[in-house]
Amino acid sequence: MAEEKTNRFLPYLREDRLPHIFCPGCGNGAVMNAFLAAMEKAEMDFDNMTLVSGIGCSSRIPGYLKCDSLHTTHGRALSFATGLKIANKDLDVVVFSGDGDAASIGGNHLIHAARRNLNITMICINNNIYGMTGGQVSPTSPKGIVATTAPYGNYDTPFKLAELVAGAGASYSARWTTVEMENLVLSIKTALKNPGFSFVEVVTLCPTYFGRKNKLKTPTAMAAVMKANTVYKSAADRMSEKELKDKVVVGEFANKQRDELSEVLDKFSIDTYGKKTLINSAYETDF
Amino acid sequence: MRKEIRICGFGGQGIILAGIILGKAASLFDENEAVQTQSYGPEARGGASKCEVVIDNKLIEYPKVLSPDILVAMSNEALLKYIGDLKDNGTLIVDPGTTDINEVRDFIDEHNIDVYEAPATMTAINDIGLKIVANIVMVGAITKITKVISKEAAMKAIEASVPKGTEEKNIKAFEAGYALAE
Amino acid sequence: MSEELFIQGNEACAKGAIAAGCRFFAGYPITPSTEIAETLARELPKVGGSFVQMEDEIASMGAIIGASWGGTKSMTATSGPGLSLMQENIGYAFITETPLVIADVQRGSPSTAQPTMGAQGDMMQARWGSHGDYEPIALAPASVEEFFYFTIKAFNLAEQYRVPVFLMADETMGHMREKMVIDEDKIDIVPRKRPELTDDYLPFKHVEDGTTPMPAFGDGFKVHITGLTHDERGYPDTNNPETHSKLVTRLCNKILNNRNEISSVFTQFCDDADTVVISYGSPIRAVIEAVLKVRKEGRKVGYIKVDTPWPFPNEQVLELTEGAKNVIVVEMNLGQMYYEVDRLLKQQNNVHLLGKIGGMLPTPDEIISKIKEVEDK
Amino acid sequence: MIIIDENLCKGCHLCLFMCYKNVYAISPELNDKGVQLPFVKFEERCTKCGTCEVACPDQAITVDLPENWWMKEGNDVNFNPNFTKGKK
Repeated sequence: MAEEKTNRFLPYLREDRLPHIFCPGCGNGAVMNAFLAAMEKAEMDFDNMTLVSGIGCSSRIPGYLKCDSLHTTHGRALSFATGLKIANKDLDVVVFSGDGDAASIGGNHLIHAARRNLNITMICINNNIYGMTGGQVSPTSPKGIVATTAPYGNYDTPFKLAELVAGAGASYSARWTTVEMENLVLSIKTALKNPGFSFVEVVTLCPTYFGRKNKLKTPTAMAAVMKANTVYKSAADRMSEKELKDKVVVGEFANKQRDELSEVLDKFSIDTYGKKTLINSAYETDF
Repeated sequence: MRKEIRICGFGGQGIILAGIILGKAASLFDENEAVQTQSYGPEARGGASKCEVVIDNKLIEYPKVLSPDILVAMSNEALLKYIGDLKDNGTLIVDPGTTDINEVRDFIDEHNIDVYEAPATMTAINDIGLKIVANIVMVGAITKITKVISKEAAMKAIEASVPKGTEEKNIKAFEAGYALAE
Repeated sequence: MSEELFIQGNEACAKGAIAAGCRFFAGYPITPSTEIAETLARELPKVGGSFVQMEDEIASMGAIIGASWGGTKSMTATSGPGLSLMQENIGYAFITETPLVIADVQRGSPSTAQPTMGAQGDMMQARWGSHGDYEPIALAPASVEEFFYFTIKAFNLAEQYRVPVFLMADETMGHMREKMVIDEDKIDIVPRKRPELTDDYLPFKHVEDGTTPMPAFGDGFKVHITGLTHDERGYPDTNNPETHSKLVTRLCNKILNNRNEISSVFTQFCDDADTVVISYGSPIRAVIEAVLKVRKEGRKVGYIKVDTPWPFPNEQVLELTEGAKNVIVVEMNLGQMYYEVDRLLKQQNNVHLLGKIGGMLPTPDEIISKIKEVEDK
Repeated sequence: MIIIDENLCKGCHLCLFMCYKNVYAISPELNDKGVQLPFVKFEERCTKCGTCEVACPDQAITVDLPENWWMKEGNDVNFNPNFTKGKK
């Protein structure tokens, strides 16, 4: 062969920072690929993408992608993204977040972003545990699992994030897992194209902390268990609560467009100012 | 000529707007300086409301009222609360419809206070047909009695402060108040 | 062209923000700062800007950082409790060198305390509120007109030094109405510098005066902004002691090395003064009244009005108090800037505090009796 | 042709799990990072679906074919034939 083939995702990555810090088998890298594949499929302009993330393993993803990115404080990524998107309504803003980041410390921002329906795509990588700080129980940890802060088993009931966000008013909300890439890619593509707040929860593997504590020692063992526990929403609707115990229900939970905030703001501006809101006005002096 | 004015009553009577009109008239339309400050409780209606204006012909440094030269009371509670701060030989303007002057008669006699009764609320209801313009009626009375602001400035300030479309009614209220103190 | 208005301090702040080029506001209602948000909600759409009411102060702070990187001058307004919530993201703005303005209309504190009363209890929170070492800029307006011009100055300093700037007003200042004159000739706007898109552009370069031009997202620079310790490229480098000390030292030095340029005072009668009264914000108005009165009685008293509590105008204050025996700090707390003055001056003067809490301005009489107490001791 | 980047692979073996046709196998030897690398044992089975490429968390797999399912324009349902949607 004349030319050397390279991985198709590498041109999008900051290659000087690879290999990334994710553990072997961690779903974050796969979600990153899925996002890039979805972006290609949606025919989006990668140069116009801006990524925002909070704190956690998954929040390191924007640091590896070669575009403008904001790695912010714990749980607050959505509020930064809100300001960014409103300040420059032409940007395509994508938020990467973990389950602890989005649902625990950032839970309030999550439901309010869904309510506001600003055109942001959020990919929430749910590994059911706090990875970066060493395996503590998270608000999506299933009941009964063992974590460093739940040594006798988790006694709390987990959040169902995709359902929660759909209930809060997001115009698109879905849940998939990293063991079936096809649906995930298509769902992220739909989310990117959806004009409004779009939420994709990706249930993923944390072999290092979740697996080790819960007798699933290898990534493949975890993946096998996850695949066996995956239930489609259409099937889950006909199943009893008992049957659904320990199952991951995948599918779309909301897909209904409504008024989008940045367009509403632009409309105000046109009505009172005559044109759309200013972009990059900080560099101007003439007002 | 530093003049300290305190207007007090219930929240919702438009006490603060009355003070803003005095300040605006003095500083923008007369050749004076004015500072208006206020205090209010957490309740939006019915609580105590107090608005203070300092008018001077030179730059005002200290913005607050320490002991007013002019006290305007539009509720009995406020009258009893603030009468004690009034300067000797000061001016007291009350709305007899909402206050009882007899309760403070001793203070008035002792400190030689000039008392004026301006039935602003009744005038607003009977002459204008709108209870809410009582504050503007009172501004008319204050203008006439104290002369801290000129009549022309007061009318310009009212036109610049009240909601669009209500100027005429408010000017009528001001004239009614101005006439009260003849 | 000039315009005369009789408006509230908070409205003047909002007008100043618009004149300075602020086109984004995110905030959360809190007494006594709310009028700033209300005015901007009304005015921003008329000038091509956006207003958004966030779910809390943490989100407000995040949103304005995001908007600033989106290429828009942005601000928020709050009071003590809100400022407490914002602190983590304020630290983020410092380490990522994000220009923005935070108007803090202070109220009785700590906690919810006195929402409708004035105080100056947040001065040290503005200085040390977030964790770690950083050097903030804070301006303290003392009249409605100053609130307008200081807001413009705050935006200019923020852009010039790529730093968050605090506007430390108080309830009296925010709700007081007086005449202000907007003179368009006096308005000078510092725009953000746009960097050139070259291969060797570094968003956090260690440059001479400490600030590198800042790109906006979408300009093609593909910058990575992180709150982690980062190298000149913006990439995290958390375990390298040298990277961290170089970064944080530069962040502090860009303010400290320009202290004399940033800080400013206004002063009268200090040349011959035995006693110098130092104050900032609205209490200075009582101080001026008091000083004018005691000078008529023949006492040699001067005053210093500190316009920029942070960075504290060390040199100016040292110089102006050189001949004085006593220094009195007047403020609406139980001693915050007093410690800064005491730290600076205790070798050369006796430093006294007149701290008043409870929500009312110190009165000229209280200041006069303090001056007499100190001088006649 | 399938290329595995030995520098990027961390040895999670998810490619083995994800592959519908069991193309991969695990090498018995450790490389210099202590990783048991996967290798392509049955290339003739490969349907070029590209799932392993997306699923590899470390961007270590390159499937050298342009007609992967994700490359086909405007055809969202061009999945791997073994992949069944919505069925239990």
